Formats: sequence, C-alpha cells, structure tokens
Amino acid sequence: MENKIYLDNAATTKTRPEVVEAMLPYFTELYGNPSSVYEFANQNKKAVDEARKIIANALGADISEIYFTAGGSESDNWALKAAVDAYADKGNHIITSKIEHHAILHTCEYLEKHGVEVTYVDVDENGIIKLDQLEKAIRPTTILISVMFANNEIGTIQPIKEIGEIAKKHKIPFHTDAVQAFGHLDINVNDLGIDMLSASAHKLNGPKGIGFLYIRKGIKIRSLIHGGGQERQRRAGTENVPGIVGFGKAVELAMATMKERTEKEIKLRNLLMKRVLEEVPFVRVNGDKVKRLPNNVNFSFQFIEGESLLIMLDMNRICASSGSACTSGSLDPSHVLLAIGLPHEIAHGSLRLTLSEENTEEEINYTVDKIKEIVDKLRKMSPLYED
Amino acid sequence: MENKIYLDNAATTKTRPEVVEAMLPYFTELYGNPSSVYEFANQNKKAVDEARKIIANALGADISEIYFTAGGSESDNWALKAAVDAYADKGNHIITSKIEHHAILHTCEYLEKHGVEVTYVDVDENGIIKLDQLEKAIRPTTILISVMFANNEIGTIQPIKEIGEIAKKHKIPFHTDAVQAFGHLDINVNDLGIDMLSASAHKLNGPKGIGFLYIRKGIKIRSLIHGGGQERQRRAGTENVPGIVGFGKAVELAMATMKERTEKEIKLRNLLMKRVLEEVPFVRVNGDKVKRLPNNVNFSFQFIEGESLLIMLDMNRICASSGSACTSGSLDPSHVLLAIGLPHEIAHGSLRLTLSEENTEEEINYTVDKIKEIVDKLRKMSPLYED
Amino acid sequence: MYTQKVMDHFTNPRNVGEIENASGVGTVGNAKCGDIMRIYLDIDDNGIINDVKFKTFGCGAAVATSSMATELVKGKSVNEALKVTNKAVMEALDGLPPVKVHCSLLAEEAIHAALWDYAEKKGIQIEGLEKPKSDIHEGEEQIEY
Amino acid sequence: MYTQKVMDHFTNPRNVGEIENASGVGTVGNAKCGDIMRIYLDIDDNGIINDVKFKTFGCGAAVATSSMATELVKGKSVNEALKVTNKAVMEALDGLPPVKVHCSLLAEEAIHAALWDYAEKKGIQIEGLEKPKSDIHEGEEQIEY
Ligand SMILES: Cc1ncc(COP(=O)(O)O)c(C=O)c1O
Ligand SMILES: Cc1ncc(COP(=O)(O)O)c(C=O)c1O
Ligand code: FES
Ligand code: FES
Repeated sequence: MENKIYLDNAATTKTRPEVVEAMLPYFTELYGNPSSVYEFANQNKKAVDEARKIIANALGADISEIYFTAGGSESDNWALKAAVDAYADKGNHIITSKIEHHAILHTCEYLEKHGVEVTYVDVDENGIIKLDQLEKAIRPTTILISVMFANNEIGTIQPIKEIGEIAKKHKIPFHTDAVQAFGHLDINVNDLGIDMLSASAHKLNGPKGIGFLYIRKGIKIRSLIHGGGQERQRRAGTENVPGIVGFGKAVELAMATMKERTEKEIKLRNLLMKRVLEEVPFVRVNGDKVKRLPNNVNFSFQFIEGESLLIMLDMNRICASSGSACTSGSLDPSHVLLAIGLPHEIAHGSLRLTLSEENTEEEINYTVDKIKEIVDKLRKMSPLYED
Repeated sequence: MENKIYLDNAATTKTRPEVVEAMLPYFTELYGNPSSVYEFANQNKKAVDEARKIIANALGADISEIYFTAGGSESDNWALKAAVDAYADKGNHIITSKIEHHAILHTCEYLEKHGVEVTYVDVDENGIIKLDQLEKAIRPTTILISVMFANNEIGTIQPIKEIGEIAKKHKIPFHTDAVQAFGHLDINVNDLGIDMLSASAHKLNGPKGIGFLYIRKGIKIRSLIHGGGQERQRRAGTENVPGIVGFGKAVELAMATMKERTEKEIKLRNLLMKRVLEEVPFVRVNGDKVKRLPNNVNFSFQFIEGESLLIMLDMNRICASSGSACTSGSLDPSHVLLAIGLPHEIAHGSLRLTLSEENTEEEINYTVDKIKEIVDKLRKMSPLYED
Repeated sequence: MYTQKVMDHFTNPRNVGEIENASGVGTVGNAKCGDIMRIYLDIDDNGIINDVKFKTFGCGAAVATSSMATELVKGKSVNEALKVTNKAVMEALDGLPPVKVHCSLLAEEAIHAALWDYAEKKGIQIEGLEKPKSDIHEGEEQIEY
Repeated sequence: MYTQKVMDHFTNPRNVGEIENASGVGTVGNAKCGDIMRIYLDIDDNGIINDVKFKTFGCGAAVATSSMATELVKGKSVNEALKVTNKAVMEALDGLPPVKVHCSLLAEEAIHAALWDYAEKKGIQIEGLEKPKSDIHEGEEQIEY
C-alpha cells in the first residue's frame, strides 16, 4: 500500500533503512551467540556493547545500568515486579498515575491481587499529575513511584524533575515509562532524578521486539526472566543481537536529528491543530498545549464515535488511531480521556494523530480536509447531533 | 571472519537468507502495528496469523494455542510461573529433571524462594529421566511436570510420550522445553500428550529474540507480561512482526527439509564420533548413543580442561562449546554432566560440537585432526596426565 | 477486520435520516461501549413497514447493522419485522468479528423499541414483543491476570 | 576476552614441564573451578631460582598465569619470588577478565606451595611465607533471584 498518510507514530514507527542496514550482518554473517568464547562471537559482544554505550550516553547513564529487554511492556513489568520483590522488607505500596499505559496499569492490577497496595494519583484537565496528591500519597511503606514521562494518547509531558525530587526527598525509587519520550525529548537520568526508565525501540524508528530498562546502580533488582547469565545475570535469554544493534543505531540517529526533527514535527502539528480548531465546530484538543510531545495531536469531536472516524480516514488512506493501538479491540473509552474529565460519549469521539518528520504540509492539509468531510458526514448520521 | 568452521549450532544458528528476506518488508514497508484498525496494519495482522498457522501445523496444534514470546527463556519462565499462579488452589508442587536448561532450573529456584516445592528427578548415565522416580514423585499437590524434550548439552532425547502418559494418568499439566528439539525432531503435541511447549526461533535458523509458548486449550493460564491486549490478551507488547514472520519462515523451511537435513547431520556426526573414539585415547561420548539429537556430539577428554580446548580450537577457526553458551562465564562444571555421573574433573574436559547441514566432511575431518593435536598438547601440559 | 458487505453498508449506509411523525421511534444505547441507535418506522394501516430510517452514534459495525436492519424490515409486516434478529442481520452482512457481535444486538433492540413505541401509540399489543431494555449489556469473558 | 599477552602465554606457554629431583614442588587446586596447577622449582645454594617448570590443568587464564609466573620468578631469589603476587602476574599479562582473577591466585599459591616444600625439605624457614592452602576459594557475588 503506497502513498498512505501515516499519522500513527505513537503506535509504531517505520524502521529507518540505516537501522535495517546496521542489523543485517548480524543475521546471516555475524550470527554468533555473544555468550560464546570464540572470536567469532566476540564481534557480537562488541556490537552489543557498542549499542549499550550509545544508549547509556543518550541518557547520561553508565553502560552497566542498561539492561536489554523485549520491549516497553517487559521493561514496565520488570521494573514494578522487581521492586516489589526486592523491597518487600520495606513495604508493599506503589504510587502511580491514573493515565499510565496498560503495561503499568495491568501490572499494578496483577500486583494488587498479590497483596500490593497501589495509589493511582489523579491528573488535571490537561493530564498533568497532581504533585501535591502524589506527595501526600507517600507512606512509610511506599517502595516505588512510577509515573510515565509522556502520555501515549494525549502527549502530555509530566513534571519528571519535580517527581524525581519528591522521590529523592522521601528516598523512594522512581521509575518512569519513557516509551513515548525516549528519542523524542532530552532525558538525563541524573538531572531528572530517575532511578529506572523503560524504553522501546520501535517508537523511535528502531525495530520491534527490543527495549531496555535502565536501572540506576544501587537500586535493588531481581530478575523477571530467569535462566542464563545474560545481561549481567539479570535478564536471561540469548541476546537479540540484530535487535540490539538496530536499537543502538536508531538511538544514535534519533539523538543526532532530535532538534531539527522535532522542530519540523511541531510546525506540522501546529498547522494541524490550528486548521482543525478553526474549521471544525464542536472539537477540542486533549492534553496540555505546551507540555506536549512534539508529534502528538489528540482531538475530541462531539457527537461522533472514534472507530467510524478511523475507518473513514482509512478509506482515504489516512492511518490514525483512537486511543492507544494496543487497546483497540477493547470497547471501553480511553481511561486517559476519562481521567482528564471527558464525559463518556466525548471520550468516544477522540482521534489521535501522531506525526513524523516524514509527513508533509500537503499531507496535513489533505488530512484536515478529509477530517472535515468525514466529521460532517458522521454527524449527519448521529442521533446526538441535533438533539 | 570467513572460512570458520561453525560447530555450535546448539548455541545459536545462522539465520537463513530466505528468512531474512521474508522479514525485510516488515521493517521499512509494512511496519504497521498489528493492533491498529486501518488496512495498512491488516497486512501485518495477516502475516502474524500466517506464521502462527505454520507453527501450529508443525505441532499439530490449533492457531489459538500458539503465543509468541521473546524467546525460549521467556517461554520457560512463563509456563512455570503461570502454572504456579493458575493452579495455586490445587497445590504448589512441580516436578522437573536435574538436567533442565537454566531457564527452567533458575526459575524453579526463584519459585522455591516463593514457597513452591520442586522435585528434581534424576537421570541415568545417558541422561534419560528415571520414569519410575518421576511417577513416584507425584503428589496430590503436584500442579506441573516440566521435562525438556532434548538436552542442549548432551543431546539426549527424553521419553516424552511416556511422560505425557504419566501426566495424563494423574491429570497433571505437562510442559516441555523443546527449544533444542523443535524444528529438528518430529513433534505432535497430541500424540505426545504435551500441554505446554517452549521453543525459540534462533535454534532453527530463525532470528534471535522471538519464541513461542504452546498452551493447550483448557490449560489455565496467567500472563507473565501484563499490558496491552496482544496475543489473546495473554502476552502484552507490540508484536515483533519481523521476528514472527521470520520464525514462521524458519519453521516452514525446517519442516520441509527436516528429513534430508537430519540425515546429513547424522552422517557427519557419526563420522566425527567414530574418528575421535578411534583416534583419541581417554575419551568418552556423553549422552545416549541412539536417543540423541541428530546434530549433537559431546565428548569428555580426560586430563584436560574445556576452556583451553575451546580457545585452541578457536585459534584453528573452529567454533565449539563446552557446556551451554549461556553459562559460560560460570566456572561451575556442567550440572548436566554431573547429573549423568561424571566426576568433577572429567566434566570439566567436555566439548560440545553441534553440527548443521552446512558442515562438510572435510570440515569434520579437519576438526578431528585439530582435536587430536590440541588434546595431545594440553595433556602434555596437564599435571593429571602422567599421575 | 470487517467483511466487504459491512464496509459497503458502513460507507454507503441505506436509510439514514429521520421520519417526521413516525409511527414508532426507538432509541437504545449500549452501556458497554456507549453507543446509541435510533430507528424510525413508518407503518401503514395494514401493519406494513412502508419506510424506515435510522441514526447511529457508534462503531462501523453499529452503522452497518443499522443500515442492514433497516433494509431487512422495509416492506415487511410488523410480525415479519419481529423475526429480524441480530443473527439474521449478521448473516446478511457475512458476519461480524466476535468483539462486535454486541453491536448487532443494538439494531435488533432498536427495531423492537420502535415497534413497542408504535404499539403503545396505537394502543395495541404485538404478540411476542417484550418491552425492550434501553441498555444492552452483554457478558464478556473476564481475563484473570 | 583475553589480552594479547594472555593469548601469547596461553599459546606458547613458557616453562612447561617437570623438573626431576626439584628443590621444591607445589600443587594447588581451586575448589571453585576444579583446576589444578603444579610448579617445580630448582633453587641453587645461593637461594636463586635457577629453573622453574609448571603443569596446569585449567583454563586459558590459568595456563597463561602459570607461564607468566614462572617467567617472573626465574632467576630471582627466594625472597624476590615471594613478592610475585597474583596482581603482579596479572599486570604483566595486561589484565584478566574479572571472572578470571581467581585463576591468577592459583599461580601465586602454587609458587608459595613450591617454596614451602623447598623450605621443608631444607629444614629452613622463609620469612613471610605462610603454609599455603591447598584449596583456593574466592568469594563471589551471590545473585538473588
Ligand atoms: C533447552 C533450552 N532451553 C531454553 C533455552 C533458552 O532460549 P533463549 O536463549 O532463546 O531464551 C535454550 C538456549 O539457550 C535451550 O537450549
Ligand atoms: C507509554 C507506553 N508504555 C509502554 C508501551 C509498551 O511498549 P511495547 O509495545 O514496545 O511493549 C507503549 C506502547 O505500546 C507505550 O506507549
Ligand atoms: S462498539 Fe458499540 S456499537 Fe459497536
Ligand atoms: S577457571 Fe579455574 S583456573 Fe581459571
């Protein structure tokens, strides 16, 4: 399917050709297992180390603090479950937010069934966590604060530095799900007081199925996947060498192009928001206007329902999303949109457009034209519209 | 590094060029997230379904019983931990063998720390599990039997059908770690009475970082990685589409070529064993002579130590292994060799050679010549030799 | 995800709109997904459905089942219309994905609600027609973590 | 994994062999890894190590440290030989991977054991030389699951 307009980069991104290029030798030529002793495998070991170094540098971390995983979900699961295990002697209370990704929320649900207590802190109408509520939620038994860096649906960026300070003040480890932020925003784990950080390569033009968990030295850890001695004995499983190499390359490119790329995205994003707000009635933009991922737009169109909108956009070759991709198939309205206070039926009419630097002004203008047409058509069909 | 002789296919295999070819479009062209609703992502969904079907067919399973993971280790961890969670009301006892891979053994250790009771059944001198001991170990609280299909070090194939019958008779779910067997041996989960099965693509010329867990319909499961609704809500994380497609292609090829390929491997393996046994004194072959993976040879050379042997082979361009790759860095002698009754110092002098159909007779003969030279040299250096 | 027929009815829905002074109007909502459907019936003195229109706030399946359901009841007698079940609508659409079965219930219930309204207005009783629920909620498999 | 120097000493180990009627022989084993090293010293009347030979059953690092250790003590006095620590051997080899540090202890201990044997045979005491353990076991970080 050529000449589609891909506006769903928060769901996943195109792997950059340079990234695939970097991965290729590690399939059929340098296919050795990095744990082997012979020279042939040494080259894999070096390639893995190199990728680890690129990533550590991008975060201001040490290479020994980066642990590769199979993606953001595994990293999130690991961070939470390991903390619960390792700090069991201190307590069993976790603080998180109401608008986390399901990889955090469902893990919390699971942990709650196993005796862990979880406080879900509210966010304001822009999706920003209530810091006073967060600090008040701290108990002597609190063993972890986990708040996402930037939200996958509405793009809101959290006050990570402030959360880091609160966590430090109370000596509580601080984890952040940075799956949407890493490679798109500047992140220095030391400046921000982050103790653990999850990321996933396919959100920054790297391959799917590879992620990492940053774990600050001194944080107690336990394994999630037990077995061989890979990843400093902390994450078993033969290393996904091509994936790791691809992740390294993607991070290298993401860091090098960040400024220019996000400037371009912001320009396109602003054009998109401006035109829709001016030309479509009964619409709102969800999420913070300023503290927002460069490439994220999230609209709610009153009186219409998201899926219908998506299908009609699709028929016009526009790839978009309503809520997060991994929850499609679910009929519930987005927990994020409910958390920022949208009523049920408006939450249902939401549309997420997440851009990349490859999008053009022409594409954005075409998309706005189509949105206008489709919203109009669907509203004519809606029993809510003229009520 | 060209013209090496790669004899470590149990550690990992070369990804077949056809497999890489099949994966490529899913990086840069068909990069969509299979959970998305638009047509562009539909092609990914179909590709994932297609791979699932190939794999299900290879096992005689239903497509709804195949759950993709990040590899054999995750599958093993998942099978054990999920069973413990799901069958907690029935009991807390697991039966396994003494010669499992660390992905099973270390998970058992972890579970033991969390109140689970584990019986490690002995094996005989060829590495075959003692079925009477296994059956006697069954308690009313036994919730899982987990015995590997074929051993990664000594290649011994377990009496899976018999274990399946015992498990069925006592109504206990039966898991098998088939990471070394899948794609190399015929496996039908129904004929063999297997309820769960772990596999990993990179052991059968597929890519690293992708595996699956087969879970028979009716077996109670819980998730290991919580989050989005992927894999029938059982394994969260954006699908590793290229990995899954590559896995499917690798299985397709492995099944199609199995007969011819293993015949060739057996011929080479027998040549290798015959020559070494005839030409090198003080050597033994570990593992069963008949119930053995087609490509596995495992020798113990008295009076010498494995790592020295490996390094010298490496200097002659021969890639081999001593024990399993993922435990190198560990100094302990192989738990498998100790379990079949080898004394400590003989276990230390073991060499695993695992062939592929790409190996030639010439390579095997060269390898034997080198082994002779090196063993001789190292023995001359050994304080044990003339004692 | 959807069959061609579903896509056809979704893209070009038949009978969208309202009927002024309709013989019967039924509105139902689905508590599960928050979607809403309204059906207008024009029924003549012989009890034949002369015209039918709908408005739907809902997913693609909801729009398509509304459209198909209106086609299936148009020209039918009230009693025949009663037999237009969600299964019949789904079959006419060549099926729906499992997660979307409940959407077709919305269409069935909306017709029933409109017929109920018609019967109430006429002061008659239609055999086999129960007072429709205004909320449809279907059980879903609960996943244990 | 190993430095060039380690590889050199591993591939072409110096002083492999035995010395008949040696002045001192020391054998030590490492309980952790099961490896064994034996060192033969030929010490003249002035207390100078004229010749030294070794045999090792062990990993690449064990062979290389044996080889390097024999080179370092050859021609030295007994007291100088005592100062050849595992650190000195490692430095001379441009380092060892962390997991292999214990292998170099084997070399140090084997020399000490051979010197102890020499002293016992001669009926003398060497200042600063303690009775060597025959088993070396170094603590390792225990991983918690
Ligand atoms: C028998 C067995 N089980 C499990 C594994 C783990 O598989 P992976 O490294 O793909 O996680 C391996 C190989 O490393 C193996 O040989
Ligand atoms: C905020 C956030 N966390 C976690 C994830 C999970 O990442 P993955 O799908 O790579 O496991 C995603 C994306 O799906 C995400 O957007
Ligand atoms: S999801 Fe609500 S009607 Fe289809
Ligand atoms: S591992 Fe034992 S001496 Fe090196």
